[in-house]
Amino acid sequence: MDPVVWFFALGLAAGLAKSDLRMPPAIYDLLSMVLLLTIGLKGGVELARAPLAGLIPQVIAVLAMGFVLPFLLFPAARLFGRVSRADAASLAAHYGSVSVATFAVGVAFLVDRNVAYDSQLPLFLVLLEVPAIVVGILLARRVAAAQRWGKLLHEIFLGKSIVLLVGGLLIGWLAGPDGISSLEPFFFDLFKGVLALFLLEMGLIAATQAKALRDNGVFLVLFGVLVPLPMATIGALVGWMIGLSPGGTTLLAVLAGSASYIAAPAAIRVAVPEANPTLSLTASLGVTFPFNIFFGIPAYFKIAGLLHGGGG
Amino acid sequence: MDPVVWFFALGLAAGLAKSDLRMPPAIYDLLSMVLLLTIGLKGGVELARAPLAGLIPQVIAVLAMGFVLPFLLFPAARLFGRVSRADAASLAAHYGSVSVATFAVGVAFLVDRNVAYDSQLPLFLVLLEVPAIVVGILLARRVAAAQRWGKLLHEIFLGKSIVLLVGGLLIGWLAGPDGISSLEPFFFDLFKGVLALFLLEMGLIAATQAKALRDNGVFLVLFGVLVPLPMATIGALVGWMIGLSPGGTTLLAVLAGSASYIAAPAAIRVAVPEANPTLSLTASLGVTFPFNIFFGIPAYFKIAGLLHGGGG
Amino acid sequence: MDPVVWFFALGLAAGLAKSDLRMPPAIYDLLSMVLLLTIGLKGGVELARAPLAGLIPQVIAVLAMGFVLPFLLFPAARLFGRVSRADAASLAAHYGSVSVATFAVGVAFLVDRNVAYDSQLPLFLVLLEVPAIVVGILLARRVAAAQRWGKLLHEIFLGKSIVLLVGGLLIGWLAGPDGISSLEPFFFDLFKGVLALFLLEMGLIAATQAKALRDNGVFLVLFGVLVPLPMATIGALVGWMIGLSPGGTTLLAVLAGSASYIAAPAAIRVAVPEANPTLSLTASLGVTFPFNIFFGIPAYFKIAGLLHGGGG
Amino acid sequence: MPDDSRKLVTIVTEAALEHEVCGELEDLGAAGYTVSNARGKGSRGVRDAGWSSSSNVRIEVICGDDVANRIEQHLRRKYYDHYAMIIFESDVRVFRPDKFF
Amino acid sequence: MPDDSRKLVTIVTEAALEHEVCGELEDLGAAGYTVSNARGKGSRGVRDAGWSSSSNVRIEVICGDDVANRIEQHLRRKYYDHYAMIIFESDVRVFRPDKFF
Amino acid sequence: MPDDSRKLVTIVTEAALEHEVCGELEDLGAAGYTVSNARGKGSRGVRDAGWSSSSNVRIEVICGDDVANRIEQHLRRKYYDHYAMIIFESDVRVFRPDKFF
Ligand SMILES: Nc1ncnc2c1ncn2[C@@H]1O[C@H](COP(=O)(O)O)[C@@H](O)[C@H]1O
Ligand SMILES: Nc1ncnc2c1ncn2[C@@H]1O[C@H](COP(=O)(O)O)[C@@H](O)[C@H]1O
Ligand SMILES: Nc1ncnc2c1ncn2[C@@H]1O[C@H](COP(=O)(O)O)[C@@H](O)[C@H]1O
Ligand code: NA
Ligand code: NA
Ligand code: NA
Repeated sequence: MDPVVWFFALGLAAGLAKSDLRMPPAIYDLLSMVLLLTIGLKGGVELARAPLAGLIPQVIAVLAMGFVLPFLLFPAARLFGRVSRADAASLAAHYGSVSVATFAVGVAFLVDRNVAYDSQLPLFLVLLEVPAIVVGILLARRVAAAQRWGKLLHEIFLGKSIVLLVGGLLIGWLAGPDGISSLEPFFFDLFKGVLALFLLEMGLIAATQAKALRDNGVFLVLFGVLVPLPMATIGALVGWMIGLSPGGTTLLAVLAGSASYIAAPAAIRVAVPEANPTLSLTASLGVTFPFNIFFGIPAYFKIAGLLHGGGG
Repeated sequence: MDPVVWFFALGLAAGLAKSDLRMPPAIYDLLSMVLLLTIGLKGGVELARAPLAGLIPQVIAVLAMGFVLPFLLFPAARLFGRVSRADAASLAAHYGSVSVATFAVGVAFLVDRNVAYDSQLPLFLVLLEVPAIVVGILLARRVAAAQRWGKLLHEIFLGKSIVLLVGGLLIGWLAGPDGISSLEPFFFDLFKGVLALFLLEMGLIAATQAKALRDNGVFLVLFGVLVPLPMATIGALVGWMIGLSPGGTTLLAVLAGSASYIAAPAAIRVAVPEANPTLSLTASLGVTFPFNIFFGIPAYFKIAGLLHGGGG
Repeated sequence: MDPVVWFFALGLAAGLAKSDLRMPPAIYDLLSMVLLLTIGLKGGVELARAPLAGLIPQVIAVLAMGFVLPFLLFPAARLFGRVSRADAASLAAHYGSVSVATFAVGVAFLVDRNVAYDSQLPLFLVLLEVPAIVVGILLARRVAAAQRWGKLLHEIFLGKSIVLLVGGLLIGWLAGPDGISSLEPFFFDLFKGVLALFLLEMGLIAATQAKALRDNGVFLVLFGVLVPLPMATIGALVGWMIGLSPGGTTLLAVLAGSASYIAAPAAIRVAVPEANPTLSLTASLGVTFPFNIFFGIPAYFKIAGLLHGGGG
Repeated sequence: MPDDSRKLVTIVTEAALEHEVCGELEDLGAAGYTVSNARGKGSRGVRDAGWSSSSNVRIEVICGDDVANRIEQHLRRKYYDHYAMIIFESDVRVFRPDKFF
Repeated sequence: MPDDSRKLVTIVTEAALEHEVCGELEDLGAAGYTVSNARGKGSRGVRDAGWSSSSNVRIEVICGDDVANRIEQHLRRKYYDHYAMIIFESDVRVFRPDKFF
Repeated sequence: MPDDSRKLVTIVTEAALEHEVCGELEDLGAAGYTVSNARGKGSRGVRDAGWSSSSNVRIEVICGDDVANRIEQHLRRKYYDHYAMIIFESDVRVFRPDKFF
């Protein structure tokens, strides 16, 4: 087990035991900014190193997956959990979108095992963040409130995470491997340490979801544990079909299997106010996130290995 | 002189000169979190490297020291300073407990001189934090208010510093030297820099104690300067008797000679409200802390050297 | 182009597009503290390495330049911009003083090109910060309000930036190259990364000046773009005359051509309240800062090269 | 002096709404507003500053009776059903009354 | 309309007491509370936010007269002697009165 | 009980003035004050906490009528023309009245 995930466990334990350990919001913001920039820069540098010919079809396939996934998730939540239309749409948006922290743990997992991954994965991370949110909003309100779409899309596309990811990608791509070398000590060498602190805070936050988990009972746990695997399998299949390496396939599976807990909650809160924000956040942060970093990622790595004809 | 202690001097000078230099509380929290985790991780990795057979008797000896020291400090404060029972108990709790920042400066001192220290020292740091606080509270109220002990012990044991130290120890121990290597750039390589910034803030805080120092006159200075040496000598003797190396003996002396300014003030404030919080904090932070980092640590290193038959 | 300046562009673009990206004030404080300490430490270490004989005449020349520049700037602003006496004095103070961030980008520029610079430059940075502010205040009020000078000078000299720069210089000088080595991973290796994040925030702040820029029209842009070059040329000439290396000459030109946006605004706000703070800040931060990091620094490097008989 | 008395309307709500609500306050005629970060507990549970999207802001507006009423009507209609929000109002005396409508 | 008037009780005290005091507020019948960070100066000297254990919090509770009285009695008895604390009370008008006891 | 009523004077102004204003409050007879960080918008435009020199502080003083008047006179005369500042006053009831002049 990668030691960074123990930091999540430490935060979770401290939170559940009602320790007074707390991370100031400013530090959370700093850590998440650095993580987003690091992922973007890393991807940009790689893109600069080996510019990609066949990128367009891959982009189309990934975007298509981003639009299709919520249509599978919505009826699942409706039938399976008997939640309201708004809540089902919210869950579809959260689970169709992606989690940057899970992606970062996935990257750390591959780096530890010296498994390379395709340079366009951070780009796919960006591409997958938005479509599910848009579909989720449509599912909730049937295109109503059209007057607010402009504002909403502005908020989603210019949200912090996309700006930093895309900005990092561009800067990494413009600067290239040489240009970026003086930034490496900060952004690349510290990556695991920054991720460790970030996961500590994620554990503390996840612990605050415990009460909601108790209240909303079995549904959330089941949804949060059962949904990732099929989603990730779809992601792995798409990755394999568009010709990603085993590492890249793993990461696309991680993206598909992960649930957003930053961009989606913020957008859905504004666009679908009647959805209960605790429901989706608890499932995403309190169940699926820990499930993925402890069990999901190794499993998706296995699946990718099987698809690529190895033993994982 | 290690350059990190000059950062303390810089902060102190800036504070006394009423500079507008200030460190945001969030940064103080970040720095102290990283220091605590680093000390814990370092200890855990070392424990994993050379698992210890004779740890149990050492633990017992250190715990015993932790319970005995406040019984020496309490009458000293009563007789010597003629302070109230509550204040004497508070001083006993502060000086019987330990200071993580002083320990960190001690570690930096040894590292600079290439002196190794036993891997269980961070564990002893944890062990010594609590007993004196408990004894101090007992000395103040004679077991009264028994109904609040549960809550109090919860607060002490699940306080931020113990959670992070123990968490770091466990993670370091679980991960071992190899697992931790990707965390080294963040937690180990930056250690001195983080400590430098932390000491800068400690200097700024110590400067705010100056007024209290002027008001409470000679007693605080004398207490803060005269108490550490005998305490540290006891610590060095215990370290020598339980078979620590010269480096480990030095650090146990540092622990015994240092005074808590985080865990003890918080706990005593709640449990012994009639104690004047300024008194103990000023002695601990405004007098003993600078005394130790400038003069104490080199002296304790000498004492450990003498005990181990060298010239220091 | 050095990738760090792209971070400024990213912040500017995000701010202008009204992204919700924001850096917490605590992080801004941390980054600027680290930058100031780094610049000071670097200079101090260099001073320790090669103690300077002829420093006194150089110091006098640089101080003289600091006192003279605002006397050139004040009439320029009066005639050229037809602004009030107070506003012209404020502009003279801002542009006569210096910008630490611009200096840091200049240092990064030279490091990238393996161009050495004289070790006393950080000292000159300190020396140039204050005189123009004092002259600016005098120009605004003709020595009135003499009773407040004591307080004012205290505020300027004990402002955060001077304390940290001078403190860093002293610590670096006391510790020397060997003593400082354990601080290098934090303060030196991370320098570019810290600068990148800082510039990201600078871009976000500069974007908030856009409205003021539109309102105050052409004057601010012209002033902010046209003033740096002649100022920097004077700086380069002084540097060349006092015998600085090409790198040092470049940095003295950068200092002369840069405009303060921390020390000067704070001091002028208190001492010359009738000056419009938006005017000077917008010119300094919204126009001159980006002009310098994108175009000014390379140009000043060329000028220094020409003076030193090379082709730049 | 009746003409220096105004209403102080205080709104405690989700941090995510700060931008939107402040824009609306201006549209409704407020001459200004003051915002600070807060945390708290209410009918919608604990809202703690640990994580910005789950914390609160505390918005204060000084204004005349009319604007106060308009603000309260608007916020109540638009946000009360689905968002954590409280509004309360008190009487204050201002200096330089011309600054506040 | 007398039924929409409530008391706003504001407590400024040591940050270390936040957790304890807020728990007690609920026990005493408050339907909610709002907390923000503060610094200040009073009879117990300067309390500055530079270091969390020496800074203040500012706690606001909106409640009826009874609860307000109970809160004030309790806090005064338990904390006034040994802790930095001030309490003050003012009259406010609330919207959605059913949310506040 | 008329003797437990005091004025609560609230000042919202530029963060750079905190130190100076708080010193003056004491000179003018205030027994204490409470400060918190704020941001906002007023006649002098947006003042946002993103950068400390452009953000606001919110200063509260509880005091008697006389001190309140003196504070308001002084601040108005010294700062109103050139600095972003608002002042407002309300009536509060305090506990332990001996703590406030
Ligand atoms: N009775 C109250 N007194 C003070 N603040 C309250 C009260 N009730 C709610 N709040 C604040 O208003 C926010 C939203 O309230 P609610 O919509 O009831 O969850 C809470 O998070 C608290 O910060
Ligand atoms: N007269 C006052 N006006 C406003 N705030 C005050 C006043 N007196 C005390 N405070 C606040 O209450 C805290 C505790 O007060 P004290 O118990 O008097 O030290 C202080 O740190 C201030 O933040
Ligand atoms: N009508 C208002 N209501 C609440 N706060 C205000 C109001 N007007 C101004 N302020 C606050 O006072 C600060 C200074 O106001 P001004 O001097 O008008 O720019 C602003 O930045 C706001 O934080
Ligand atoms: Na997903
Ligand atoms: Na001790
Ligand atoms: Na200049």
